[in-house]
Amino acid sequence: MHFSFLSLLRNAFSAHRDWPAQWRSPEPKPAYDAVIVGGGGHGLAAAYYLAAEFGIRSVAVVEKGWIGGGNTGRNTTIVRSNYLLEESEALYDHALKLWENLSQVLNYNVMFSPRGVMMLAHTTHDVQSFKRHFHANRLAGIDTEWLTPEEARDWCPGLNIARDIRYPIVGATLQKRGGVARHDAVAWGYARAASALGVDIIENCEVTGIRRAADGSIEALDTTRGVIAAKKVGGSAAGHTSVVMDMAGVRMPIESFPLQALVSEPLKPIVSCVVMSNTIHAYISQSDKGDLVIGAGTDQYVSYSQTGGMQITAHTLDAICELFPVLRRVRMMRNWGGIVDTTADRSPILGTTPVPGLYVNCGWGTGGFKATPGAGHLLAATIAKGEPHPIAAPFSLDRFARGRLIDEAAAAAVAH
Amino acid sequence: MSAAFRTASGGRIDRSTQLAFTFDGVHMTGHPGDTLASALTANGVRLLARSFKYHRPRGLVAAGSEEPNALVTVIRDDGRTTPNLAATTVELYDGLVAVSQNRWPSLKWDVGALNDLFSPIFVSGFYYKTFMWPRSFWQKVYEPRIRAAAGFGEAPKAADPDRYANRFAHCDVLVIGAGPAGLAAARAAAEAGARVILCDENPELGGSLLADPSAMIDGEPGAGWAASIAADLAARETVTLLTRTTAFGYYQDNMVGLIERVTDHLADPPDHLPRERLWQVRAKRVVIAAGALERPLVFPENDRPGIMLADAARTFLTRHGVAAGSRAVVFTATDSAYAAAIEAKAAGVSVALVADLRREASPAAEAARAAGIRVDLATTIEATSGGRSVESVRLARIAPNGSIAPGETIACDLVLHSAGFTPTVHLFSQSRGKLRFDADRGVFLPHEPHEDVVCAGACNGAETLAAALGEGHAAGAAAARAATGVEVAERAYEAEGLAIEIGGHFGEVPHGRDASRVKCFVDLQHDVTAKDIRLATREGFRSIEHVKRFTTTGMATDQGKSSNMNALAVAAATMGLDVPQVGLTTFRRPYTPVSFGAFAGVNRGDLFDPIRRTPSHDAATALGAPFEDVGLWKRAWWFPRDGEDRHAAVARDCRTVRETVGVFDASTLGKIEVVGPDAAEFLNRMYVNPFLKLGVGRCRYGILCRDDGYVYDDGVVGRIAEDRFHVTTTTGGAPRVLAMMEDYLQTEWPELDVWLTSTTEQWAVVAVQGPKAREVIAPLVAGVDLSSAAFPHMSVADCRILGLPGRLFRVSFTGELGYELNVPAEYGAAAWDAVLARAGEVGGCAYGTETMHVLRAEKGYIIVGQDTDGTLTPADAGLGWAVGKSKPDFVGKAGMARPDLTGPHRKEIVGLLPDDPKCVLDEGAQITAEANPAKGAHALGHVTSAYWSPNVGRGIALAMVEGGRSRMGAKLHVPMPTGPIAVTVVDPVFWDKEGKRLDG
Amino acid sequence: MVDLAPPLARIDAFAALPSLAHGSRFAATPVGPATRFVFRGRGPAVDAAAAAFGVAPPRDACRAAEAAERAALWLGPDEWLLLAPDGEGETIAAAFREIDVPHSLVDISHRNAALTLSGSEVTTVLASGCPLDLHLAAFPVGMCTRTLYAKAEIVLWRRAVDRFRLECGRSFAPYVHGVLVDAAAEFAVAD
Amino acid sequence: MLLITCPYCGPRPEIEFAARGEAHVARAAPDAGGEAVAASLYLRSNPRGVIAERWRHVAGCGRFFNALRHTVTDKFVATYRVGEHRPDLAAATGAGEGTR
Ligand SMILES: Cc1cc2nc3c(=O)[nH]c(=O)nc-3n(C[C@H](O)[C@H](O)[C@H](O)COP(=O)(O)OP(=O)(O)OC[C@H]3O[C@@H](n4cnc5c(N)ncnc54)[C@H](O)[C@@H]3O)c2cc1C
Ligand SMILES: NC(=O)c1ccc[n+]([C@@H]2O[C@H](COP(=O)([O-])OP(=O)(O)OC[C@H]3O[C@@H](n4cnc5c(N)ncnc54)[C@H](O)[C@@H]3O)[C@@H](O)[C@H]2O)c1
Ligand SMILES: Cc1cc2nc3c(=O)[nH]c(=O)nc-3n(C[C@H](O)[C@H](O)[C@H](O)COP(=O)(O)O)c2cc1C
Ligand SMILES: [Zn+2]
Repeated sequence: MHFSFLSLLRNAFSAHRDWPAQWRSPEPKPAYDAVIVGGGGHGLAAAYYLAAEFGIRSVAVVEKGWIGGGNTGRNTTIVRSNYLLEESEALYDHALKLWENLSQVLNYNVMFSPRGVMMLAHTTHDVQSFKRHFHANRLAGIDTEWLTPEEARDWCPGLNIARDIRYPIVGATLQKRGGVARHDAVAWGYARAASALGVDIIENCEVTGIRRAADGSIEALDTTRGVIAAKKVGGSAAGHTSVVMDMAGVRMPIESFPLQALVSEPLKPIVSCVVMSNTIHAYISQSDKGDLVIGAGTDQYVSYSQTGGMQITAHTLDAICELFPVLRRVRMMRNWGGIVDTTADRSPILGTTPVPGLYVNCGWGTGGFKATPGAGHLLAATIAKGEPHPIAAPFSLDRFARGRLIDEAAAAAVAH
Repeated sequence: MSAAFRTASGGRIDRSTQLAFTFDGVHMTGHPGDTLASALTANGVRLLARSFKYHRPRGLVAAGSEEPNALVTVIRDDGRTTPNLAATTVELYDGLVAVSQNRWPSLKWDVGALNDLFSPIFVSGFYYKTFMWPRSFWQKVYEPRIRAAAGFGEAPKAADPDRYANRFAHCDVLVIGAGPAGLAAARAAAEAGARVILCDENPELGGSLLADPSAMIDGEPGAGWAASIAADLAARETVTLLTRTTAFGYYQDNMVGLIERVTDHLADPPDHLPRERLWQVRAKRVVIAAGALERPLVFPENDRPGIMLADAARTFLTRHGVAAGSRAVVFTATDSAYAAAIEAKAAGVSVALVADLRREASPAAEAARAAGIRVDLATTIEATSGGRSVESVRLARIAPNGSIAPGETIACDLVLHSAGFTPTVHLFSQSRGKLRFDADRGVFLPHEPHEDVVCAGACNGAETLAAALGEGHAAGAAAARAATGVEVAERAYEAEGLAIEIGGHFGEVPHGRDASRVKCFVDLQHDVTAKDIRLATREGFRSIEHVKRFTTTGMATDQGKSSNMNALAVAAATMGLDVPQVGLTTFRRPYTPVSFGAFAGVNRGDLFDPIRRTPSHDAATALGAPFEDVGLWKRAWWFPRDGEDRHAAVARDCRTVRETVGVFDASTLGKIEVVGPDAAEFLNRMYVNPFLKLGVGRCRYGILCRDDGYVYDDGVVGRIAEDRFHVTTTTGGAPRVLAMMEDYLQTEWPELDVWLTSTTEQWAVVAVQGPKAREVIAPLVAGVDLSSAAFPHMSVADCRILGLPGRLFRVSFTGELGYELNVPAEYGAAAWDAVLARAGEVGGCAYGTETMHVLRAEKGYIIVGQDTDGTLTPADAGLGWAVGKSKPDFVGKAGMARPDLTGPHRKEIVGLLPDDPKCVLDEGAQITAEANPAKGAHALGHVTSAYWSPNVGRGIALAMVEGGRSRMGAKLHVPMPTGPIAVTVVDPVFWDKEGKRLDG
Repeated sequence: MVDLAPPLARIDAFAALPSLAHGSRFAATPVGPATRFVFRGRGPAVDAAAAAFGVAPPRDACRAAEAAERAALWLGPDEWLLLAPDGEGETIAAAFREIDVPHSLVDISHRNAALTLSGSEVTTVLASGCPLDLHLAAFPVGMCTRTLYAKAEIVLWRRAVDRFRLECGRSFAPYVHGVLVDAAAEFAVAD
Repeated sequence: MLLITCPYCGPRPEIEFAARGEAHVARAAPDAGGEAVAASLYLRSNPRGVIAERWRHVAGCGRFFNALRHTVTDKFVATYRVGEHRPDLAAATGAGEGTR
């Protein structure tokens, strides 16, 4: 059923009794042309684009829990594309362009809200690094502006721009096209659209083994819901990538860390855009519902526990209170963790693997929500064509051995 | 307003003292021992809030921290304004000012209530289906309105001036909750001599005993027993009692976060006390005795003010001396609510009837009948009426076959309801303990612990007081035994009092209304109804996690404390599944909300991060220098003289250094003393440079890579003796370089006889640079021949400086003749003054980091982290000469040999000269082959450093450029918003290319 | 050499800060100038150090040994902090020069600054920023260790039931002092 | 905040420690080539299970040491000094749990 105000109104008269399930929940078929492992935003998007754009309709997404229950459902939803390196600019701006029409394309309001992403500079080094972003982005046609502290405060009232604080704000970049989106809706919207095109979305189905044919290529998946044969498999399991890829004998340059986030109680509008500070480690935005959505840092050790230490939360909130001293009395309502898959250069891995027919999309670490439509699209293209999409090509698995790292963090100490 | 609903006697309030307060500007009074909720109730105020989505009028539901509706803002002043406080948790103090939230223009007349009219459209998740066209309207029209309507309280207008404290604590046994179970546990553990911490979120210890006049323990009234146990515990040195303290988070390895509200209950908080204190408790064992929470019944229109939990009404009555209404209907699914009915009647509230969902009369029902209360069995409520208060309910009779017959309408101003109790398993679940489903009672109970924790009392399923006490004692004794090895004797408590019923009814009650249209609220704060939950499952949201996120049930400030089990039951029933098949959503911290300020604690203002200052800091301040943050350090930036701006000051200083002499504080550079017979071998393996042959008294510029082959840090290394080196690092890099060296030493080469000691702070370092440097320092230094022959560039010597044991380097980061005087840091300020005075005599000056940057850039000296960025090899940085290629191994050797780390495409550091000599490039600006590159054109590199060079007399720059060194003389372009700037690639040395000036 | 009169001023990082004393409940007193060395070595070097220094570096983890105003604090299995009165540096260094087994001795007299913390509430104040259990049973008199106080690394040495010595890097002194002032504020008011 | 047993100092709070990644990863030989360098620098077992990892008691004795820890429960199974052999897991846990 098409979603619109009219259909909503029509259904109001029948007390909403007639809405169908947003996506089908079929039993797994014995075989598919392509199976995506992982029903996060990336995996669902990949399935959607395989069907919608590349004409591959025998597709399943297998998800060990409920779709969107991984990092897609637990991230701070910051979307931006003002990365530093050309490879990353191309990648994230590809995604950002898809975000801009996503609600209409999917016929699902994913509440993409380009309210601006502001990144604060506190030191001379920050200024140098942010100016580098500013110039690089301008060259790439990405809308990054440089703001004085006063302009930053005008754009986001409440920001503490006093000069005599420990780390005064000395400037900021702003990407107005950046913003936030409703994370759950992204997963659901892709699932609904993909399902409508014939993609099977199979929840509560954990991949437990990967079978390879005599020639080494992909043959089938062992799952908790039986064996599923697949001509091609796309691994898109985020934090669990090492575990899944290990089933195919592929060792990954990845470590999984807990990353925490928290929300405050709902408040009337107070933080008008996304504010990030890498120097003092905090990022904050306000959701449509009114709660402040705040990202913390990763814990220091590998973990699959989806929790983390209090010191991490405390460190984030002290930074938030420095940026917004009016928020000290505001309270944390819920705090959770996700498992982020990080690579050595903090850039994703998207492409082929040594196993024929096995493709991988991972390593998005603390910043892959913003890439969701783009990553899904590029993974779909790569699976469909059997070779990396040009935008994805630099993000190959073999870049580590060659030394062609795409190291945003080293280049600028900037994440997210 | 008079306190018309205050009972004549009873309660734990101090009736002799009146406290004045206002709510939405209306003046009222209450007593010590009141909460804002009880005081408002006493004054007959029942409309306290508006709901989130439909702005429906709302009153109190609960008496404790689980309250979903009654959120208020408490105002002391602009900075001390606290939004979203549950009125049930706000202790009354004289002069308290509270206001309602989320309403306009007033709580009574709220325009937002129009939303309720659109509620047939505004069902859960409706926003995913609409607001998509026209596209631009989402951002411009729809979203701003949604945002303005959403949210509850407003954040304060001014910064919060209050202090927040932190306390790390350790104990053998932490007991959470001080009801009968918790008190018995703490007592048992304390008797074993264990170090005990007992916390409770309430101002008084006793938990449910405080609201149960019928409780008798060992012959003593329950509240009195609680008081005497509390007194006994308080008298013990090994016990810490914390009231107003919520255990909010269970972290790994038995670390529990507590939040203590120290002053919020005081009318005039004294300055010396923090507002709140965060406790980080590491306990050997934890006993959770958090009790149970009453669950609301889910019936049509169950959200009107005056419809509240039976146990809450009891608490208001017995604890605060407040009758929540004058004519009550009690609606129950268990025996638990009968006590409320009987007590209310005894207090003079007329009780119209008890409607019991069950068919059979229980002894409790008989007792109520005996007390003269009408009891209707197999009866449900299927409608309520009223605006700002409930006015009537319509009963319906449930026939044995399940059919519903409408019954009479009963006027009332109070509906007390109870579905039964849910054990408070939040913290146990947070601790990652596994729950089990008790199918008989329909609740989840603590099962397999993950941490060293036990649960006792109602949170563990105990229903009677005796059971709670018994479990508490056993848990306390077991915890103490495990933590200390001491046995505690068994103890049998004689106890009677109110029992609660764990379990009861779950989900929507039977009623005769159209279930697809009538509003039976499950999550009151978020306006989530049973039909919303059914809609979610219909739309395919079958996981309870999906149901939660689609409907937002359980996502409000109460985190579904009283609603989650009902939501789960509705979802399970709709899908025809058993409750355990559907499962619970994850319990997350915090148990109740915790202020940001409490986490931040002392980490604010100047104490946000340590501020490290060098010994010359005060002197620089006196000279008017601004400071630059470098790592944790403050470094003098430039030294302005009479009214000079930055540019003028830097230009003058740059010239002075080259013409005469300048004095610079280099104390922040990291210093490591590397000592031992294998010191040279160690450095030889760490650095890319060879070190074995460095002579004693000589220095070398060293480059440190990581094993990936990229430049990590740099610095001068001086050989003090055969077995002793003085290593310097960058300011920001000091700690990580030392850590990295320790890593290799301890884990790769433990066989080496060498040790590392940080001496960064041992030495204050005064750099003296310029042609007159020798002249300046000569009279200050003894024990070293300063002649170039005896002490050439890159020399080091221990000597006496200003009469102190010092270490003199002849090094230069300016290209001029230069020395660095290391003196013991406690004399650093004096040494700085003395050297600066000497320099002043020959026309020298002090200079700061900005001048240092210009001078080094004139010489093409790079700054690691500015001109390099973690992606450059030594060769890229123009430092290939330094790499000891014949060394068998060094850190980074294998890494830098990878195919893509060599070759013509690498970025290399070069100099740039803008065609316009007056132009100073922007640091970070991109470099392109074409003047007007197309959008998305490839950048060849970027400007890493750019300054006005007063000595060269033009703008100069350093840059990372692809294949840079092969482009010498090439014209490139720096596209700027104002237009392209043409530049020429040049050698990065702009000044004294032959390096003659190093000799003075 | 220039004539150095008057002698150069010597500034102890804690002495330069306002004094902090709340009666018998809490006081923080600057230790003032002192001789400090980091001694590192293993096995025979440790025995030799005992002879050279006059106090045997403890082999037990987190323990200090003391004699005649000199103390050796265990900081790690091959690392000790040697403390002595101001002015004894040269003598000690000379004695260690006689040791012919590999070891390292580095003068850090000026690297650190120290406070004596005392009073009935001393552990309460320290617990505001120190994550260790300071209960006498867990942190007895004579125990010493490197640890944290808020965001500063410190060395903490218990000298008596209610007396500690705290050492930190000299540039951290104002920070440590500031956190102590904040934590002790509660005890500024008499009971 | 984890409680970590330093093999030298005993149980201490996590904030005194720095985690330093997987243990028992050999440095690549100087002429090992790109694949070996990448394996040594980047490839990690990242198990969902027991991991051998390196820690340093920075704000304590300063020592590096190794630990076995379960990455799902976050519970330490053992800590041991540099140079000591990785403890036998079956012996350490009483169960024969694999690393993955
Ligand atoms: C706290 C936090 C904050 C963040 N903030 C931001 C931010 O502001 N902006 C941003 O851009 N990014 C952010 N991120 C990162 C972002 O969330 C992720 O990069 C992104 O969501 C990854 O999407 P995904 O679809 O690849 O992974 P997921 O959503 O994690 O999906 C992977 C799915 O694979 C499933 N799976 C795993 N193993 C198996 C198996 N064996 N069989 C079947 N299924 C399996 C999982 O259950 C999961 O659902 C944040 C992450 C966290 C944790
Ligand atoms: N609501 C009730 O639980 C209730 C009502 C009537 C009678 N009773 C009787 O009391 C017995 C139960 O006694 P009990 O001791 O198990 O429960 P209790 O309710 O008497 O005490 C629990 C205490 O823990 C506190 N608490 C809960 N979570 C907390 C947290 N996170 N941090 C700090 N404090 C927290 C509560 O505020 C309460 O004071 C029952 O068996 C029954 O006989 C209980
Ligand atoms: C952007 C965003 C906003 C959220 N807002 C809320 C909220 O308002 N209330 C709430 O209880 N949880 C909120 N959550 C947290 C979720 O309830 C949940 O904790 C998170 O999805 C992780 O799942 P888990 O806690 O079930 O593991 C939010 C999460 C995200 C990512
Ligand atoms: Zn240790």
